[in-house]
Amino acid sequence: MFEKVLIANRGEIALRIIRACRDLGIRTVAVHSTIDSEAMHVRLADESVCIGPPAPRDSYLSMAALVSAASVAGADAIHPGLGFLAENPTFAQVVTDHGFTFIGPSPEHIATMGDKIAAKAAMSEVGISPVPGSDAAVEDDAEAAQIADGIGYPVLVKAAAGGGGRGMQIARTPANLAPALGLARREAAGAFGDSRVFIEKFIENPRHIEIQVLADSHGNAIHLGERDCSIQRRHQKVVEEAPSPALDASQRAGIGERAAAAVRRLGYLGAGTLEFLYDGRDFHFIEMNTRLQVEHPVTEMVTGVDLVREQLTIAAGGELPFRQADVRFDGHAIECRVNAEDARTFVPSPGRVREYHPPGGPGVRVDSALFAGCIVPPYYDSLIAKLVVHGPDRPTAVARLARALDEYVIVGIDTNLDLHRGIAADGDFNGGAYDIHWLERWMDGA
Amino acid sequence: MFEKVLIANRGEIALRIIRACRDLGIRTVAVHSTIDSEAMHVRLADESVCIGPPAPRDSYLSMAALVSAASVAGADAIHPGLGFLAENPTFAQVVTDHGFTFIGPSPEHIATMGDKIAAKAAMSEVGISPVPGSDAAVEDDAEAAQIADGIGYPVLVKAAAGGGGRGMQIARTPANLAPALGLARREAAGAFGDSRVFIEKFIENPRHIEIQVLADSHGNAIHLGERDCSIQRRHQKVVEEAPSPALDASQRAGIGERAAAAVRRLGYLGAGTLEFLYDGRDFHFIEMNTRLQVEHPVTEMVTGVDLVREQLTIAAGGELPFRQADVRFDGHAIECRVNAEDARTFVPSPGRVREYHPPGGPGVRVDSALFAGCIVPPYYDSLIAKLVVHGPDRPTAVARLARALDEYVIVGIDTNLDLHRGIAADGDFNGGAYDIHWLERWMDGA
Amino acid sequence: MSRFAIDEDAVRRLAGLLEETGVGEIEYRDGDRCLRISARAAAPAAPPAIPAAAPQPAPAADPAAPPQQPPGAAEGTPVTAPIVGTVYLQPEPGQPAFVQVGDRVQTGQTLLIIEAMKVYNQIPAPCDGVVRQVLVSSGDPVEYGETLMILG
Amino acid sequence: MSRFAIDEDAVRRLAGLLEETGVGEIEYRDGDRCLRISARAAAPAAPPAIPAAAPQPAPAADPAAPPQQPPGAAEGTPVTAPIVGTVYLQPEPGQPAFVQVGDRVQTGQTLLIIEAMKVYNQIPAPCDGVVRQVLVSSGDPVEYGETLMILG
Repeated sequence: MFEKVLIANRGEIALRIIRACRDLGIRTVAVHSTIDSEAMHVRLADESVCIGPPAPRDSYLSMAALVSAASVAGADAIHPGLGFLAENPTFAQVVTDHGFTFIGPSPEHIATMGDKIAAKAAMSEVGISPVPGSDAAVEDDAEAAQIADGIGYPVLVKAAAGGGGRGMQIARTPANLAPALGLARREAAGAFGDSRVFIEKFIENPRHIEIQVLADSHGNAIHLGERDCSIQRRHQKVVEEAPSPALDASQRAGIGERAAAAVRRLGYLGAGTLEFLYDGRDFHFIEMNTRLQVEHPVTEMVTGVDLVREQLTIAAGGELPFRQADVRFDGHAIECRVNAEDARTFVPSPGRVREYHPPGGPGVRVDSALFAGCIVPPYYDSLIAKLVVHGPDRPTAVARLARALDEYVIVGIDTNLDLHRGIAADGDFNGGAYDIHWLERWMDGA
Repeated sequence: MFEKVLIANRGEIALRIIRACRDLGIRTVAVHSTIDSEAMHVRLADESVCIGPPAPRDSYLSMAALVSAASVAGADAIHPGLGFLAENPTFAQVVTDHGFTFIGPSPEHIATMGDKIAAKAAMSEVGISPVPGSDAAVEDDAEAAQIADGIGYPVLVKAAAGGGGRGMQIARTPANLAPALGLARREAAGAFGDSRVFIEKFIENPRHIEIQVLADSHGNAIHLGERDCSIQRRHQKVVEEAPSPALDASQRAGIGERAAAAVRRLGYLGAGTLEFLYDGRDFHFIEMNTRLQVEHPVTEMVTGVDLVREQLTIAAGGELPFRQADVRFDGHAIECRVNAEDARTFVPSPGRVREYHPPGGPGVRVDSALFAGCIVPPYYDSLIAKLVVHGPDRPTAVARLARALDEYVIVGIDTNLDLHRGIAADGDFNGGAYDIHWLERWMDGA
Repeated sequence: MSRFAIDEDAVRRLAGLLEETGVGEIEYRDGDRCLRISARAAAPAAPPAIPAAAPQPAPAADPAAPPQQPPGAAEGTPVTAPIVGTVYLQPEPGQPAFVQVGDRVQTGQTLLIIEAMKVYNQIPAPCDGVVRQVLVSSGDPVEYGETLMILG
Repeated sequence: MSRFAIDEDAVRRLAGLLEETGVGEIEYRDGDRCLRISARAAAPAAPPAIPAAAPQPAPAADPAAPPQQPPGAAEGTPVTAPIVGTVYLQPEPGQPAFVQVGDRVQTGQTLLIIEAMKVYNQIPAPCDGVVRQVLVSSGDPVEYGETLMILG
């Protein structure tokens, strides 16, 4: 196992990784920008290195600063966390080239999965069906029309380099296709510097179901079941749960085993997530994330598996300490993403946290780098805490969620805790009856 | 199920019960003395009633005030928590006589188990062997000598009405017996107003092992395994864990099933704990607690059973929702009792908590009524928080304990967090090698 | 330019009046002269916000109304509940109340009854005086320490 | 425009009165002149103790020494590290240092090198001056923002 790991991240995810390292007796090196010098991840690490000014480009996104920090601290591995450089294949390569272990998959797998078209092709080869559509970027409008006719309207025009909902346009009829292509290309060029677009079947009211996989270097690849992340706003996940209210054990085993088999055939290493749109019958692959997910704790709560610990074990060349048959799904877990933002307008709300009191008691886990008196800087993601609850069944988990949300006190900055309280009290949510458009409809109606 | 439950207690245990009620949708009534009017259990209950001045005798121990509060609040049941009136059979009777449900066993069972001699007799009848010794109070020194000769020295002379280590004397040889009897009688008369004493075999270096049982009114009685509470100081438990490092699954099943069968034969109702001294071969019954235990969370963490929820279910006449065969023991849990006291001198340290930051992350549960700015009054128990950790195995649980203890911040009052940090780092503790005298030896040597 | 002619005595007197009256600001204007005195802002002594921000108990149902001092309570002697229970102003239903507003009462005279656990506890006047206010009605639940009447 | 004619004595007297009376503000107006004196806001509340009480990182190993201002740093111009890395005071081992204490340097002149990711970054003097202090040695790891030298 590693002696010392540098965590190339900040906030709650840096803390999460520090905790896993401490549980394994691994020394930790936190990196921080000048504004984060008092942050919790700095306080709880064994060592810390200031790597630059607040702007992410000059600190948490600076490969030179991160690798140099690892050198001077004498770390033997770098965990990228999530966000920042976690899915940057160049970073994974640079880390490796400088003699450190990158805690994540190979640069090649990161690169393949980072390109939506390449990812779909790679997954098709290993038995995972993507959303029906073009196999590659569409060259011209005529080819696009032919493909759209083949899969049937409505269709979605998407940027090959896309993400976060940008460069995405719906064409409901043939007449709308040409304008949709033009708009998507323009958005894609502006947002990603890459105007390539492709076409997919538009699935009307799907759920977002994703499968967590783990694969080691000894040929073991397993799945840890699904997470239902359908409660989204503008393609941003807000609430996640496991298991999905829409799946039964045999559906879980079916898609899970296909996902595990796929990563095994790919020779993938580490933790990963295959994301699907589920139309109530079929799972349509949309993308694979080659890193830890924000919502990984719900999987940890129902399986008892510490995903960060397993990432470390795998990266160190170890073998997964369990097999698929050992994985049990126990009870129900729900996570709320607590953001520093206005609960209604979603305007970010950085500032000083004056009072902080997290909830406690049975079935409650809080992952947060907040403390009374800390600063939430305006430079970074607005996610400030993850409230995760577990119960023997979904109704108990939902009741615990409502209870824990009522106990949570964050004073000094605006948060979306009230949005979560509203969701937890909602009848549709209590019934598990939602799709990826539910939250936006609910907010329009509220 | 009940509509509204009054919680006749304060502090973290009141909060624990409020949380279970909220999870079940039951309204809660907190009671409080004047000094507790801002306490967390008051804040988180649906309603609250001030029942008297700070002195426990006039508030939390006042049956009239508690029953009257239940009347004016319109509660249908009273949960006594632990400590205060939780094991007072008169209170259970008064509550019932006034038309409320007492959330606990019958007054008769409470009374029987409250008398150490009667408890041993009752348990003997249902197949649980007490520590060898006199079946009843010893009348005179000659009878005592005869009994002591029969069981063999060393022997322990104990007060029939005893508890907390008072009225207890060791006689290592026949010559010491008469003085030990005299001292124990005098202590017992002074402490309990009852000079009756009995004789037990003194077991040299046992572990304190206790079995958690649950019994409903439909004839179901099950056990939830053991807790090892050997880490004690002056007969006060300090750290508890489940499972015990000294037992294997077949020993667990053996003593557990005997305990469950015993309470089934007794017709016992609710949650209870049978305490044993374990000499490495035999389990010697010492007493039964007819209430929730401080250390109940370790059992909850390894079984996933919410003990307070089941107490409520059983008291409402419901059936346990699982059978013995459904109970699984999963991983390892450890609890630290965090007290407001000097870590070395154990002098209580009431006062205002200026800063409070509980630990978080995977496998960590905190049950505490503290918050930044709250008052720890000098009138009540010094237990202010329970830190409970869970992991897939004991080494992981111990690592998480150390990690969580390092994250815990309580400023403004002294606490025994440093004592716990010392224990968590100790080699004997890490090896699970300790008995009920270990902590005192360790502290003498430290 | 002429110098300010500071009337120190006027400042001191206004400051004294500010203190005495407890107001926040006094502005004194006389022709084109004006003197304004403001109270110092209270020390921030921010009480911990957690309490205020923590979920508050639902508006207490009748049974659990928090003890409150009525307006003007400072002017008389409050009679507070020595035990939680239910108030009765009459010895028995249909009979007249023990006392009414305006009655002169003597120390030890029963003012009302609090029933707790089926026991009727007579609550005596703590001093001689006149009943200024009756703050509870028969059947009201009261907490320990809640003000029941004001004697003056 | 004419200059302000400040009546210092009037200010002092009102400030004395403010202190003496304990009020928050005095405004004195006389014709078109006005003098207003306010009390200073109470000292800010103590900084939260959590930071200080939270488990501190273990005494940073050499690599991670926190950036510190040396005593007397305020007296000169600090030269800080623009990047985390390893310091070298000489162009190559065995050669003399770029500069030594007492040397006069010109803006832009190389003072030392920081190696980061195998790249040797020359750190130039930010201003003309004399090297007052050299706070690092060859081979020392430095953080972003850490003070390397003081020019005076």
